[in-house]
Amino acid sequence: MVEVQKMSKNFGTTQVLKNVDLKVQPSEVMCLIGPSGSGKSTLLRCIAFLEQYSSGNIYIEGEMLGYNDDTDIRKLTSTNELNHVRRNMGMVFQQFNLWPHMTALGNVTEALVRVKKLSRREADEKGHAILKKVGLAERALHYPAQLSGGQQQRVAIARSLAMEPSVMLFDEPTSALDPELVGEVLQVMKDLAKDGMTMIVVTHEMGFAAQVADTVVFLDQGEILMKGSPKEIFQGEKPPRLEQFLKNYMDRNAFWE
Amino acid sequence: MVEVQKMSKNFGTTQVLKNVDLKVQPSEVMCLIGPSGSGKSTLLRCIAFLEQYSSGNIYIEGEMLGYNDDTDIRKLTSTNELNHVRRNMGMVFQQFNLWPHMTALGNVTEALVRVKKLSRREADEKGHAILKKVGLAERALHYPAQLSGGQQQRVAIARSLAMEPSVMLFDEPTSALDPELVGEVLQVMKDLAKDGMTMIVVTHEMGFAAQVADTVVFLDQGEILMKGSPKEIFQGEKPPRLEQFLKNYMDRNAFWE
Amino acid sequence: MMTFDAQLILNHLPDIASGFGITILCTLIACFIAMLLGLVVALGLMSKAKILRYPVRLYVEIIRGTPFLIQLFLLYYGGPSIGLYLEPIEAGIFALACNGSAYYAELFRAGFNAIPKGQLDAAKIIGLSRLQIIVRIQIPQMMVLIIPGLVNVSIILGKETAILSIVTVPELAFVLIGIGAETYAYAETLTVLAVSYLILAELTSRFGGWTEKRLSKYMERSI
Amino acid sequence: DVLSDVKSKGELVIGTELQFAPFDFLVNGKHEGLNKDFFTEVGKELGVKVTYIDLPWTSVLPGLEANKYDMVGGPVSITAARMKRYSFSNAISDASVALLKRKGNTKIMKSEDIADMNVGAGQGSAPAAQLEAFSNTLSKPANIKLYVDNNQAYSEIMTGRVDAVANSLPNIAYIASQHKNFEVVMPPFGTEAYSGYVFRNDDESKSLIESINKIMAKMTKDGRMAEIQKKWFGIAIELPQTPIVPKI
Amino acid sequence: MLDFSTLLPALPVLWEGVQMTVLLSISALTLGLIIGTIMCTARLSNSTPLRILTKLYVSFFRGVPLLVQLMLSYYCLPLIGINTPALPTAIVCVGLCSSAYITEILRGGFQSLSPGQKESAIMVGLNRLQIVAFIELPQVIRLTIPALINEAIILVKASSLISVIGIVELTRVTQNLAASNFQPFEFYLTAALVYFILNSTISVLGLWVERRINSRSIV
Ligand SMILES: Nc1ncnc2c1ncn2[C@@H]1O[C@H](COP(=O)(O)OP(=O)(O)OP(=O)(O)O)[C@@H](O)[C@H]1O
Ligand SMILES: Nc1ncnc2c1ncn2[C@@H]1O[C@H](COP(=O)(O)OP(=O)(O)OP(=O)(O)O)[C@@H](O)[C@H]1O
Ligand SMILES: [Mg+2]
Ligand SMILES: [Mg+2]
Repeated sequence: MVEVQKMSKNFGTTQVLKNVDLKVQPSEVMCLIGPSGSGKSTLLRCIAFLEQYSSGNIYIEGEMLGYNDDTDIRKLTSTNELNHVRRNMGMVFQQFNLWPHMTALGNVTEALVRVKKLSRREADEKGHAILKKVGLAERALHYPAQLSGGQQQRVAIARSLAMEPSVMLFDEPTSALDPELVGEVLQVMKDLAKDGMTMIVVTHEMGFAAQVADTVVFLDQGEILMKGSPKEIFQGEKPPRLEQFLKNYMDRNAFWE
Repeated sequence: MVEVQKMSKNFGTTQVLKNVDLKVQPSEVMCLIGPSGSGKSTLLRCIAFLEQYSSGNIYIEGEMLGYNDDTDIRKLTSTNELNHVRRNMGMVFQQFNLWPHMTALGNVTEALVRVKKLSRREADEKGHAILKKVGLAERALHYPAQLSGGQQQRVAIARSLAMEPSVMLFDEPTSALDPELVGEVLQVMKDLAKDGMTMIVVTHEMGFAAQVADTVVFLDQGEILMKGSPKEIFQGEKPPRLEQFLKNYMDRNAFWE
Repeated sequence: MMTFDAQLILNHLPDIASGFGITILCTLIACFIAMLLGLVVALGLMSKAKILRYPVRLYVEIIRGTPFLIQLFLLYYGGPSIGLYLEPIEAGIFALACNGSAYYAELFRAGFNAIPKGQLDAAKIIGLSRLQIIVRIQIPQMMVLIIPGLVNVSIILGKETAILSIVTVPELAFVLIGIGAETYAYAETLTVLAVSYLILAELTSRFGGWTEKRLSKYMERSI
Repeated sequence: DVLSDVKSKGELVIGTELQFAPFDFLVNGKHEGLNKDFFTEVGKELGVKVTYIDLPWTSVLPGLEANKYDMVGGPVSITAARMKRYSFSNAISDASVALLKRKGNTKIMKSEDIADMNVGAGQGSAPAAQLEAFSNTLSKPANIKLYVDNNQAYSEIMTGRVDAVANSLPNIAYIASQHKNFEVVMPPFGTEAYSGYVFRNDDESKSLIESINKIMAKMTKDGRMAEIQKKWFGIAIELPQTPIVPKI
Repeated sequence: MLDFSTLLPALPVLWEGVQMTVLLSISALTLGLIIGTIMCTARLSNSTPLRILTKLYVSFFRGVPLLVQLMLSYYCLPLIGINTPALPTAIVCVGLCSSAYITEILRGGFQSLSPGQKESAIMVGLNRLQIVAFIELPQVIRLTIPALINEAIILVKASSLISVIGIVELTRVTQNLAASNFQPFEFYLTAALVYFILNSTISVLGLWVERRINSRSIV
C-alpha cells in the first residue's frame, strides 16, 4: 500500500530523515512514536508529498510518488499525476490547518462538493452526519476561531474522514482532546482499522499504539531505531534509547500490565 | 492571589461560562479539567483579561481586573492600569502563539530586553539557559516555522518562564509533547510549584492533576461541577458527569492505584 | 481676490454630468479587466518557471515604472505608425487596465504569500485542484490583507482617467479643462473636479469596506 | 500698488508656461522667445530684474490670483469673456486663426477646403470657437476634434487622425518654420483678434499695465519691437497701440 | 525615424529635473511612511473620535486629487495668511497624500495578523507601543512590502504634479523640451526611461528585502 525505500530528507544542510525504510500493508495500522523533533511529522508529510524527499523512493499502491522515475536526476511529476497518486489519501494535521474563512460544515463539505462533485445538499447532509459523529452537531455553523482547541481538532478529523480515503495519515490526532474524547476518537479509529482502513498514526498515546497498532515504529533523530509489533516494542528486548523514552511514561501511566 | 466571583461570559447570546467562583491562594496549583468546549480556555483568558468577562468580578492580588469598579455599569480600566494589575502574570497558550518573525531565542528574550530592560547580552545568556532547560539549546536560532510541534510548545513555555511571573496560566502545556518530554515539562512545573509559584493549569493529563494539583476543578458546559483536592476528585464520591468523564481515562491508563 | 462663480458650474451641469458618467464607466470597466488580468499576472509572477516569471516581471516593471501619460501617448499617438489604430476610449481603457493589472498583480502576490502554508497543505491533500485552491482557499482569505491596497489602486485608477483627456476621451477632466480654458474659471472647475473625484473615491472605499467586513468576520480570537 | 512693489523689490515676476513657441520656450534647454526679449527690454526700462516661473497652464491663472507673481506672460487671446475676469495689456501679437497642415497635403489649399474634414483645435480655446463659427459657414461643416494640449493636436496631423489644426497664426507659423513636416494654410480665417499679457483685474495692477503699455509703444516707435518681431515671427507686424476691444 | 541628437544639449536641464524628482520622492516617502504608521495605529485604536478623525483624514487625502491639494495649499492658503514656499509645500502635500494610502495598506496588514500573537505579547508585559513596533510592524512590513512598493512607485510618478506650484521636475522639463523641439516621442521616451530606472531600482530593492525576510520566517 505504502512503501518507503531508503528515503532521506534534508532541510538545507541538516538531515532530518535518514534512510527510512517502511512498508505498510493494506489495512495495516502503523503507529509512529518518538521524541519531539525526531522527524515524525516530516515523515508523514513526505508520504503525502507535502515535502519533497531528498533521496530514496516512496510508492503508493505501487505508483512512484512525486517524481517521474527512480533514476538519480529526477523530475517532479505534474500536479495532476501527483493528485492522482494520492487520491485515496487523507491526512489530519498536528496544527489542524482548518480554513478559517469557512464554518466547520464548510470545512467538511468543501472537498465533497469540489472534488467528489456532490450537490450542495448531499454534501451538507453528509457533512452534518459526520460532524454529529465527532460530537459537533451544534457547532456546524461556527467558524474555526469560535471553536475550542478540541473542537477544531475534531473538525479536522471529520474533514478528512468525509472523503473516505483508503489510507489515512494522522499527526497526533488526539493532542487537543480531553481524555473522554481521546477515548471516543480512538474508538472511531479502531473502528476504521477494523473496517480495513490503512493508517499511519503519529501519536504520543502509547495506550493507543499498544492496543490498535499492528506495527509500532520508533523514530529517533530521523532514524528508525526499532520496528515491531506492539508486544515487541513495549515488552520485548529494546534499544536503550527506546527504553529510556518509554520509562517515564510507564512510570506515570502503568497501562500495560 | 486570584479570585473569581460569580463570573459569567457570553459570546453573543451563548453563555460559555456561568457563575464561576474560584479562589486561588498564593503558591497554590489549581488544575482545570473538563470536556472539550466546556470553557477552560475561555476561563483562563478571562483571568488574563484577554476576554472581557460579562458579569461578576475578578481580583488579582486584591486588585479588580479590567474594570474600574464593581458596580453594574462599569468602565474598562486604562491599558496602563490593566497592565499593572496583570504584571506578574504569565500565560502559555494552547496554540503557542509564537512570533514567527523571531527565532526561538528572540521569542524568549524579547520581553527580557523590552520589559525587564536587560542588556541584549544578559538577555541572550538567560534565554539560552532557559532554552537549554527545555531541551532546545541547539534550536535557539531556528524560526518557529522550522520547529516541530513539540519544540514550538517548549519555546512558548520558555518564553513565559523567562519573565519569572508569580502567577502562571497554562493552557494544555503538554499537548504537543512526547511522553518523555511530558514527564520533563511536568517536572519543571512541579519544581515551580515547589518554589511557590501560583499556577492555574488546564490539562488533560489526569496524572499530572493527580500528582501536582492542590485543587482540581471540573468544568462542564461552563459551570463548575466539582472542586476539591485530587483525592476527592479522583477517588471520592462524585457527580455522575465527572464519573463518566474519568471512566474512559481510568480504563485506558490505570494510573491511580 | 479669488472669486467663485457657482452659476457657471450650473450652466455647464449637463456636460459635467456626462463627463462624470464617462469617468465612472471607464473606471469600472478598467478596474474589472485590470483585476482579472492582475490575477493572471500575479500567478505568472509566482511561477516556478523562469521562462514565464521573468517576462511577466518585466511587464510589471515597465508598466509600473513608466508614467501612464507616456504609455497612453505612445499607444495612441505612436500606435498608428505601427498600424495600430484605436478609438480614444478603447485606447484609454486598454491602457488603464494594463496599468492597473501591474499594481493589482503585486497585491495579489502579497496576498498569496501571506496565507499559512498549512492551509494549502490541507487543501492539496484533500484533492482540491490548483484553481480550486486559488479561488476557494486563497483569494477569500487574502482579501483581508489586500482589500485596502486594492481600494488604493482602484482610487488611483479612477483619478488616472483624467489623463484620458489627452486622447480626447470626453471624461470629466476633459470637460472641465475645456470649461476652464474657455472661461478661465479654474477655481470653479478644479473644485468640481475635486468634489467629483472625492465622491468616486468615497464610493470605491465604501464598497471595499463593505466587502472587507463581510470577509473578516471569521477572524475573532485565538486559543 | 503692484508697480511700486516691483520697483521696490527690484524684481518683476512673471508666471508663464515654457511650452508656447515662439513666445516662451526652450532652445537647447534654455528659455528663449519673444517674451524673453521683450521683457528684457522692459526690465531695462523699469530698472528691475525679470524672473519667470514656469507652470502648467491650468495653474498659471490661479497663481496670478493668489498673488504668486505680478503678471502672466502667455500671451492669450483677448476675448470679452476673459476680460470680465482679468485685465489685459495692449496687443503684443496678432491672434487671428489659421490652419496648420501636413506639408504637401494638396487637398487643403485654402481655409475653405476643410469642409467635411477632420480638424483639431485646443479644447475651449479662442481659436476653437473661431473654427467652429467658420466651419458652420462652409458647404459641409468640418468635423472638429478638441484636444487639451495643442502639441497633441499637432502630433495628430502626423498620425493622420486630423487633416489640419486651427490655432493662432504666430504659433503655427513658428512651428511650420521650425518643423519641416508642417505647412501653414494662408490666409488666416475668421474675425480679427489680438493677444495680450494678463494681469489681475484690480486697481493695484493698473499702474503696471499702463507702464508696460507705455514701454510697448516706446519700443514700437524706436524700432526695437519690429526687430524682435522679425526675429520670432519672420516679419514685422503693425499692432494697434490702444486697449483692445475684443470682437470675439 | 527617431532622432535623439537634440537631446544632448538638453541633458543638463533634464538632470536638474531628475534631481528634483528624486529629492522630492525621497523626502515625501519618508514623511508618508512616518505619518502613515502613526495614522494607522490611530485608525485601529479603541478611541472612537480618533478612528473617525483618521477615517476623514484618509478620505480627504485619498479622495481629493493631489493636483487640487497642491493648488489649494499653494494658492488658497495664502488667502488666509499662510504663505509657504513651494518646495516644502510640495513635500508636505505629496507626503500627506501618500500617508493616506500607506495608512490603509498598513491597516490591511495589521488586521490580517492573527490576534494570538498580540495576546502572547500582552501576557509577557510588552506595552502597546512595543507590541506595534517589535511584534506587529515587522510582520506587517513583510506582508505589505509589495503594496508599499506600489505606493512608492506611484509617488515617484505623482511627483510630476508638483509642477503646478512652479517646481520644475522631470516631467515638466520633458514637456517643455518636447513642446519646444516638436519631438515629443524622443523626449517622452527619454523621460519614460528615467522613470523606469528610478522605479525599477525601488522595485528591485523591495523584492530583495522581501526575499530576505521570507527566507527566514516562512509562515
Ligand atoms: N523548515 C525547516 N528547516 C529546518 N529544520 C526543520 C524544518 N522543519 C523541521 N525542522 C526540524 O526537523 C526536525 C523534525 O521535525 P518534525 O516536525 O518532523 O518533528 P516531530 O517528530 O514531528 O516532533 P513533534 O513530536 O514535536 O511534533 C525538528 O528538529 C525540526 O526542528
Ligand atoms: N468567539 C466565539 N463565539 C462563539 N462561541 C465561542 C467563541 N469562542 C469560543 N466559543 C465556544 O465557547 C465554548 C468554550 O470554548 P473554550 O475554548 O473555552 O473550550 P475549552 O474548554 O478550552 O475546550 P478544549 O479543551 O477543546 O480546548 C466552546 O463551545 C466554543 O465553541
Ligand atoms: Mg510533529
Ligand atoms: Mg481550550
